[in-house]
Amino acid sequence: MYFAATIAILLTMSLALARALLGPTVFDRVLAVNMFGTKTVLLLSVIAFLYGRPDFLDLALAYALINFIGVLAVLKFVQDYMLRHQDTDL
Amino acid sequence: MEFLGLYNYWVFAILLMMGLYAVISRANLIKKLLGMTIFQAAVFLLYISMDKVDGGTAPIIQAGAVDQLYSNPLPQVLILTAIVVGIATLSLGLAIVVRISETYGTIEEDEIRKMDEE
Amino acid sequence: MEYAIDIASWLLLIAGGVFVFIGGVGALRMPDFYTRMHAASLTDTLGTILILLGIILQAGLSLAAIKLAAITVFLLLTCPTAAYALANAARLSGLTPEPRVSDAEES
Amino acid sequence: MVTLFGVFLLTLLVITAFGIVRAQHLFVAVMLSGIFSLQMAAIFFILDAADVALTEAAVGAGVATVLMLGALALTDDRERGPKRHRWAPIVVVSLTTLMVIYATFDKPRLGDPEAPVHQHVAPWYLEETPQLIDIPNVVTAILASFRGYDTLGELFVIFTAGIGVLFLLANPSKRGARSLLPSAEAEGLRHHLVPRVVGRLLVPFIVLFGLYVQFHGDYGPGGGFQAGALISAGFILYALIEGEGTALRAMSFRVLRAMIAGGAVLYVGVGIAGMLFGGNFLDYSVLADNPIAGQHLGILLIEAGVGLTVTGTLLTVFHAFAAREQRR
Repeated sequence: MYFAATIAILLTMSLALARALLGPTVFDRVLAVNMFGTKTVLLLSVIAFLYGRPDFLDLALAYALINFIGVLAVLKFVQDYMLRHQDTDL
Repeated sequence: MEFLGLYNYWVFAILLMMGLYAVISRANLIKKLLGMTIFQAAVFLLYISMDKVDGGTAPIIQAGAVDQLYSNPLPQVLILTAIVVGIATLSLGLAIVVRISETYGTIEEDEIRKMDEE
Repeated sequence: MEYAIDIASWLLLIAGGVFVFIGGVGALRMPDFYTRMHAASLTDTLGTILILLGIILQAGLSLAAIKLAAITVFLLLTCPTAAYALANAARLSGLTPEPRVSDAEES
Repeated sequence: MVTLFGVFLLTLLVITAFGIVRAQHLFVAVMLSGIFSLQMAAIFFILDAADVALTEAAVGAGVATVLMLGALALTDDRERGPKRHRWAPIVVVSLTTLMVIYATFDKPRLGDPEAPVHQHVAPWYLEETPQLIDIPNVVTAILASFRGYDTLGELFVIFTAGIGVLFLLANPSKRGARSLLPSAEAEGLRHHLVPRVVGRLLVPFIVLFGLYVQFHGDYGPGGGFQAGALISAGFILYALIEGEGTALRAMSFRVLRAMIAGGAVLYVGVGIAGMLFGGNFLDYSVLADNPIAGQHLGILLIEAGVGLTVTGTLLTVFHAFAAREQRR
């Protein structure tokens, strides 16, 4: 049954990747990165149990803690960008 | 599944050459650095693929487990340090690109070369 | 009792998988950025909780269960924050929630 | 079955790499390389390399994207120049790919226990670690003790890179007129309430988890490299939500420089202490009453040194980029 969950997660990952490659706006791609991050947390947790080594949940924990820093950095980047080039789009 | 036994190495070859392509054919310096990270990742993949043993598990010895197979720890040690060294060298490269951009106003290689010739 | 827990955790895992997948389809198929984000972030949260709860039931009372609970809590905190930051960034850059904008500029 | 998952992820990896190489917009390429790093971590984990996966997670999620965005903010986010079709690189690259793939047919298949790589020193490490060093994580044992010289070298590469970035970016730029930007930039994301509240809540947990990874590295996946990346991710989060100035008041450049140098000095110092006690350079067995306790002490100190230098370097680099951004 772990397999069913893993397959669902992997399929969702490929959908997110499709969104990342298709765009069209840059924010769609950031959204895809964020989705992919959550899916990676899930995948790592499920596979840790699939392998029977639940002590490896540290990895999923690390991603759960720091994965959103990238999106915050994007917010700051966009904020500074808009201040600097007020006329152009990203 | 026998024919998939070399799949990791094929992916390694393709990634390696994609990274190389980005480095040699793109004029943008940041794009070159991104190509370098892909190249690096391909090498990491090669090493980590070699550590896998059928029926093995990560080389953290479990108390009480008898006759447990473990994957090869040596490539893992080499790649673990290489990842952090990779980010350090990447940041050095980015710093150089930033300085180039401040001096020349561009990060396109051909434009920089043109300015140098003038 | 064992069976009950097993069945409950399988059900949670499958339900979580379904929700996660629906979220993925929504993120791919919805017409513009803000609706896509809506689809992705909402189902993400629910599917994540369901899957992690399913694994917690399998883990029983152990260190792993506590770690999984911590992962759930942190994801519950960080996912909406990321969604907030992303929506804010998109709004700042002048992307308005109208269906036409998304296909206006291919970047 | 898990092998098939690996194959699926590897295919996604190739597609992502293709996207990175093709993307014209550098911001998009950076985002795609974030996905690339996530996939790499998952693949490392599937291939039984938990320590490596943790390193990739800590570096890729917390630091790499932030650094790349910092550099993009200082340069240009579009790839310019005429789009020429140059055939020579494509031909060269395709031919080389085919040659490398042809070479792989001589390699043992994935997971073959008889592969030459598993016959040489690896079994010795796995057998002797419980007797000689007595910690469960063989990767940490090799990293810090058996191959301590290697790690020393790697540490000095990181050290040198940090110094290099400081040399390149710490002095004011030529066009460095004080910026006319409103102060919102200097304040980071202060006026965004949600990230600020959540971020302030999470920073202690991230640093705590980093310390756990640092000191639990003997027993589970972890060690100085991962912990350094995690802790610096925590401080980078703090700098993002509270602004550069506040973060630098909490941990100034002076402290960071002391951390970079102090970590390296600690590592070399442990090595020299071994010599003074009558052993070889980086031989920890003589550091305590019995060899195993000495090994434990040595590994603890060495990992602490690695953690200090990595944290210091990554944070220095981040602050160097961010400070230059404000000076523009």
